[in-house]
Amino acid sequence: MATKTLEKPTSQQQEKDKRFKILDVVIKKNHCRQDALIEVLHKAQSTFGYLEDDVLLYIARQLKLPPSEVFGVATFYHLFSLKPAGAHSCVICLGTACYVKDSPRLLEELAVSFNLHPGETTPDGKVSLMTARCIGACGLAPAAIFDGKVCGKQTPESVRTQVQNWLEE
Amino acid sequence: MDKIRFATVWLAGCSGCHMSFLDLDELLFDLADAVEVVYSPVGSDIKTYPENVDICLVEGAVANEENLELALKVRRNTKFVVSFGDCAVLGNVPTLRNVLHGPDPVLRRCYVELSDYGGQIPNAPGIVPKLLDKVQPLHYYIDVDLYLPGCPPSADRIRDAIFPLLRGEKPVMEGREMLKFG
Amino acid sequence: MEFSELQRIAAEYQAQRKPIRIRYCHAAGCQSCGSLAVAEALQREVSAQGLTEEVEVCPVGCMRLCGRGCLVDIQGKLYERVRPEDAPSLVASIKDDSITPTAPAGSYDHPFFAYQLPIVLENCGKINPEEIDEYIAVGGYQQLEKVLHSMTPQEVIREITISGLRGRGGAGYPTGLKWSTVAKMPKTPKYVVCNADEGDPGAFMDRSVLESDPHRVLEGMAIAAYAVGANQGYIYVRAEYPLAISRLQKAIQQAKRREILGSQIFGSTFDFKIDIRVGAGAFVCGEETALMASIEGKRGNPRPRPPYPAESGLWGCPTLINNVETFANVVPIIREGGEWFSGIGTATSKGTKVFALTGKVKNTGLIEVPMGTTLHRIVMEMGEGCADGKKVKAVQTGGPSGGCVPVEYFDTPVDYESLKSLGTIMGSGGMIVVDEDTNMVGLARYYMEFCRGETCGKCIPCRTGTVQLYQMLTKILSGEATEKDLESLRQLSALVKETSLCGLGQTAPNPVLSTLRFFEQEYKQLLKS
Amino acid sequence: MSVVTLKIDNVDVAIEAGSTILQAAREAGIKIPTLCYLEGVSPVGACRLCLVEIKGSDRLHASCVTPVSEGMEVFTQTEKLKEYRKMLVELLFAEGNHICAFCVSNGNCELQDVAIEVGMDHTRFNYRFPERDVDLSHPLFGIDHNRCILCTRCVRVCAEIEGAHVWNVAFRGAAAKIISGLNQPWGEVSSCTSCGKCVEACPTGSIFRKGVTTAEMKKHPDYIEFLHTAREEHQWTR
Repeated sequence: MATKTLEKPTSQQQEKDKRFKILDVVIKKNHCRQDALIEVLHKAQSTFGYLEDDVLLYIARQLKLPPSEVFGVATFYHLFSLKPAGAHSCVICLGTACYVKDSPRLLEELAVSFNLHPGETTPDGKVSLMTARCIGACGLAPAAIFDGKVCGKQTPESVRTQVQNWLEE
Repeated sequence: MDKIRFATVWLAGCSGCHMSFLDLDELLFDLADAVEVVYSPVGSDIKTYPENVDICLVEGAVANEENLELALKVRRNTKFVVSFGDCAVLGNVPTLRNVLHGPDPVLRRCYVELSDYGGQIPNAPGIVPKLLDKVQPLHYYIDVDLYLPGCPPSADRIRDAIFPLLRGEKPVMEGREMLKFG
Repeated sequence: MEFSELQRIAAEYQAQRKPIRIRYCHAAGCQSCGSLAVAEALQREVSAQGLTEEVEVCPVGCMRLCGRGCLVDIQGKLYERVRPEDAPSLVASIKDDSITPTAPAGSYDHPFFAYQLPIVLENCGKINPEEIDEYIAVGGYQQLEKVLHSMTPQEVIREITISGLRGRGGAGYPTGLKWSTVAKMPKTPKYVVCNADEGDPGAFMDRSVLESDPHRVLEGMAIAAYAVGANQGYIYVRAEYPLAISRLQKAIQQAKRREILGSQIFGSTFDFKIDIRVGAGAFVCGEETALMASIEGKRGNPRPRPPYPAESGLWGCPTLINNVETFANVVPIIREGGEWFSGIGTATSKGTKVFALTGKVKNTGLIEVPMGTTLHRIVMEMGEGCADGKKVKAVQTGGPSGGCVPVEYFDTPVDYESLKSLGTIMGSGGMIVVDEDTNMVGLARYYMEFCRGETCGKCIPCRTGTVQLYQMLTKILSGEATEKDLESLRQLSALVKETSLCGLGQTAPNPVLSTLRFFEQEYKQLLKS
Repeated sequence: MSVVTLKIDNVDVAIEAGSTILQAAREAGIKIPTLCYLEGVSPVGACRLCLVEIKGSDRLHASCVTPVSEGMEVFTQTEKLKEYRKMLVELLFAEGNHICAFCVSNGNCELQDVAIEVGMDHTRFNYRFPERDVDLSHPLFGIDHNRCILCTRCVRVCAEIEGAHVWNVAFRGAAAKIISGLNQPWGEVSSCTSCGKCVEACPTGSIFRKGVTTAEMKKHPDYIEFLHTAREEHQWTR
């Protein structure tokens, strides 16, 4: 278990880090309401890329919530990550329509070709692989999301090519 | 009438259950009257598990290939198998190694990391049985006819479980006296 | 805002329209097939061919045949799989009949469309979802206006009750009864919540409705709020639907600007505000008590019911929770009357149901059919069976909470009760067709893997049972299992079903029980002899 | 105050309206097993051991959260319920690493007691052998996650009675875990008052007082009830 610093971020640090200000805007917009925790975490995730301890602690202070509660909520939801993500993201949909159209084979391909498994990032930090429960693009199964763009009717080859291109960037 | 062919087996356990069995003290005479001990680390010199055993108490979890082989043989050759003590019933202490992910880290920890100098993992073929990937309770591998928990089961509990068996009755396994683990 | 104002907006909007319209789908499915590039090419071509005066290229919502995107409609002619390079011939064909467009022509006479009865989807694929005036131009918000000025809340509830509408989220609870329960609660404030956390894998009806006709959901919610006496609404949308979220945001903003949401709506005393809450990736949040916990910013743990949300929901206040499709049914019911609605469908299931037809079926997409339509018609006629000549084996309804219906039972009319008697559920409307190649034990394990990953972990049977069930299914699939394991599978399934705290756990074993019921042979074949 | 009458296992019981079936059963001396229930903190209905059958309902109901109603007929010991309870306890044993033999709470453990009560002699399910840690960073207490059954009694007692909010559940499903603070070592959580209520509330040997060894840890969950009642009734002696 890693030791964690509990000092309140100093005003200097916050000035340096404009991102906390972005967070403040959302917090203020929600009038520091505790039920806005998930909204604030969404903002934090998109602003910082992932949820570091100091960010969670900052949110806990601003919303006047116990840190244990903030951590509990942040780890309940799949979309919040406590680890930094890769420069590119590849999400393979594992919804039922995709499943019956062989989406597990897409994952196998990435595991075999790049030793990349769901939830992992390549060692060079370039590509993160994730899975989705269903992205609602069932008509185009099997589907994947490359850097936020939904792409339908994928094959092991098409997915491999996409990841290969990113790795060679 | 032929005597009941009775056996006890010691797999991956501390032998505490067998010690508790010996705590039957003078009842051992009654037992001896009723049964013929055909295999037991504490009651017989026979080295191979015989055929046509009526009742067998199996102490310990299944941790290595030798344990597994013996357990399977016990099942084949025995009418009524008793899972004897927490290690056989639950896995208990021997299963602590399971969280280390497989036998290699366990052996390394044991024989190399904790050795004072020149540690090495024993590997003589045919002498040191291979560890199974995971330690499992007895019923993971074979069907069990009666579970007798306890670490160890007290002599009284052993008495209340096996003497009905000798009379051909199923013991009543209920309540704190008969069922408490640990 | 008054009624005359609505009419003026509608008239002005109509007057601005050009006589010839090229409609292209810009819902998520077609967008991912590049519909935006197609639209650009079409627009370019319209200018190049000098038709800007009379032809306009209109973005519209879902055109339903999602598997053949991009879909484009030119004056009632449907084109499939349109690519940007098809634009010149498509535009040219408007003026010159002799030109055959390069894109494949589709047909609205095809059974896929012909058997549909669009009530919920009546505007989908017809109007631009990002433009409130288009919604108003097709009569939008008139029902809200009517309700506020000429109906009492009780009358609204009566109309909904007469219609026989049942919850479209899956369980089929009578909507009128739910509304009247909330309306009768003395405690205030009250809340109206729209459950748009469409989590069933293989279902995308709600997403399509939100992306194609968001205002209809807002109007339905506002009518509901008036009926039950709520002034605040929440739409809980899953974060996986970014396009639906942005369209809802836009719709709410536009409605506020038009003073259709806010204070004293249509000059009445009724105030209503809607906020969006975005989920963060948790299937269990589709369960109403978990959803409410999530709206309150907490872990999405379900809690025991009673008390039901109608009595004690958000922040302990009476809360009406309905699903997207349920709210989308409100406007036509108010417009045409409850009697009209109850004339559609079967004795116990009224109206239509939207299904997402996917999997190993030739025509994938969104369909809306009257309740009581047979599975045969849906899968074999509208969907035309499997694409590659394979035999259809079964259809899975209700997602991870549902079960499969084998092809022998395809003459079953689809309604709440018939599906239940077959051991599955209506669910939210996902229909996944599987063919003869699909291993049903593997499918059951797929769903168990899903539930194992989605259980919140609060109650023992669901948290630990789903893991054990998954392991048992894996053992069976690996060929290591015996008859005894099959028995354990049944026992544990019964335990998880009967003892779990919430709907997720209570229905998690359904795919196992259902495949065991209809495809036991497939399990038996995998057993060790 | 109105009173309702109901039948529990064919015994007539009269109790204040608004009470739960569990309260009614306890008042009538009928024992229903529980694990997550703790008098003095809010019920969560999570362990499902207290499920009962109610005549006229095809569902099972958690008695700790189901209010009594007039004329209700409750059955607490049907064959089905007994079998389900046994399976639930077996599932718990298979889930964690419960090794009674050297547990501080051996002999004073509610999980062990419940196992005896439901007649569990082994578990039919495969053991999961999860890798879990032990946190001994607190100067007075320790938490061994191997023995945790996620009943959340510690979470609730810390939040609702002590008001310190040290504990919560993090992650979800099979990965769910009790955490302190920001998933920090317990000893570093500044809001912990070292009051020890979580120690008393914990039904197993998961949270314990340092310095105790096998079978030495005695727990007093009724202490929580006492604190709760004391506050309500201003009676500060037991």
